Amino acid sequence: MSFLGFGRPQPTSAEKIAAVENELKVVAEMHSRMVKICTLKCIDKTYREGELAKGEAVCLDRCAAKFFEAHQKISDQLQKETQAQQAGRGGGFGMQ
Amino acid sequence: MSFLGFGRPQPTSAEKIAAVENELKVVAEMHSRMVKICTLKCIDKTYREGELAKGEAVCLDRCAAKFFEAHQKISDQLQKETQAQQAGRGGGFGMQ
Amino acid sequence: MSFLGFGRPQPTSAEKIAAVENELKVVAEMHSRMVKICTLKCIDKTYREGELAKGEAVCLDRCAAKFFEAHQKISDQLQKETQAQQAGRGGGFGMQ
Amino acid sequence: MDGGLTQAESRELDARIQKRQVKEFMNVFGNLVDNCFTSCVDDFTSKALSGRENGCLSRCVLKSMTTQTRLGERFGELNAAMTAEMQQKMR
Amino acid sequence: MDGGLTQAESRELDARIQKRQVKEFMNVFGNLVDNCFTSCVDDFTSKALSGRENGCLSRCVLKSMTTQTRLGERFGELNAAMTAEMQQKMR
Amino acid sequence: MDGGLTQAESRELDARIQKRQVKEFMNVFGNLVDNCFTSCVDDFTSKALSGRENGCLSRCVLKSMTTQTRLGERFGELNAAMTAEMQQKMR
Repeated sequence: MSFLGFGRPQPTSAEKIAAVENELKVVAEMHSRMVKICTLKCIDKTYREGELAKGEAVCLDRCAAKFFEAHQKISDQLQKETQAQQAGRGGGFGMQ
Repeated sequence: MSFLGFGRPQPTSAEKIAAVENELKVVAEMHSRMVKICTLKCIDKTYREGELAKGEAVCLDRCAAKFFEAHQKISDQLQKETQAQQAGRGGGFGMQ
Repeated sequence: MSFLGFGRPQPTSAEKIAAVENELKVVAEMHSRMVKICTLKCIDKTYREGELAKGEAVCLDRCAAKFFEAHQKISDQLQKETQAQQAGRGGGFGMQ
Repeated sequence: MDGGLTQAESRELDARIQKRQVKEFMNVFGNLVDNCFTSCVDDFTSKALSGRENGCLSRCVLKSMTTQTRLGERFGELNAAMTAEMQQKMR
Repeated sequence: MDGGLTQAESRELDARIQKRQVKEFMNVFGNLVDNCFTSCVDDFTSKALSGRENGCLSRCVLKSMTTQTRLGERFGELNAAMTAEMQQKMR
Repeated sequence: MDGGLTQAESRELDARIQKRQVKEFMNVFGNLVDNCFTSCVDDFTSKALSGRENGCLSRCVLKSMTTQTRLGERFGELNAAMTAEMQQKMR
């Protein structure tokens, strides 16, 4: 009946359900952050028009691409730095 | 044992409890967003006074009323647009 | 040792687990708010340097100390005001 | 509202409602600390709150409580009106 | 993906997914209201929305929906590409 | 702290704590991405990150990690001091 039981050969169904659920949540949060940030970067706040201007649409596309690229790079860098830190002084990243 | 089982004649108690809980959550979130936004719009950030100025109090009342009106209008519009979209190209609103 | 079970002699294990979990959550949220607010107050947003400047580091330390002091004072004041209000007109603080 | 919940179920519902209220209160408190700290504390040349900062925080707490209460009253009224209107439409 | 879930389990999973979608939609809606209200409503000399504010809100909703749809499409494409790349690496 | 939890219960508690830590880490990571992207990326004339943007993001990640660690240490100290003080008062 355990939950995130690492190192065990067979994940239970509850674990499989939790894993899928968690995956969905991670993706949904990333999506939500991207929408917030790219809206802020690209959309004119006066709302004089109800349609996306051409420039805004292009900006959104590029913002989305850059957001994914940045997300990936930051994720890679964090992993490397954390490994380096752990190899070094045994410290960690986050709340202590 | 299903959860939000639409189209079933008798909701279970778990479903009734979940429905009440969800309703409470929706209302609480709307309240919390309103407090945040109307504080931002109406309250002087220097805090030279501990009491609400007359102007601030009136602003809060009007902000609350406008927030409800906007909330309702936006909700109605979203419903209409979503229906129009679904009737049209079968698309949806939100994350795809 | 009981949690939400007021007036009951023996908390169940589920209650004990919930209490520890809740405590962890409160602390984690306070930590997260502090990081957000002190980063905003102390860190130069141009990121021309990857290392914390001496001034930034000192600012973070002081910001953390002030945040805890403010947190404690506000908590004390809220408790006093709420008690005074309840003794007075029976009103409360929060969502009605 | 509870159409036929057993005693155990309605106790469960009460527990959930109480849990939500605790959560709500923690949110309100957290937002208040954030807002007052952001508005009042800006001097990081010392690690203790100054008299000016303390005064500002105390006034901010007072004003935030009044704001919260006032908006809570308005919210209650407006929500009741909206609910009544929706029930009207549904008939 | 579901390698050997029983029928009851996969129903449970569906229920959770549906619950998450409801939550997601509520978030999107809440953010939309926040953003449009903040951008469009700034006049508190009356308690009813003005014609200008109504127009602004309506255009804001339209634009936000298009934005949401467009970013949703981009997100889907980019996420698929990223997933494919990661699966490539894992082999 | 655990005064009389059975083995199964303390395993359950561990699982919840681990779940919370995963959640915490995801929050920290998400906030870091938000903050660094907002601060460093402002040019939408191309769809790939520029050299300047990449450099800024990389420095931002480094600085955010040091900030996180430093504030984590301060938080631990201050929290311990506060807890000790509260236990003092309770006697």
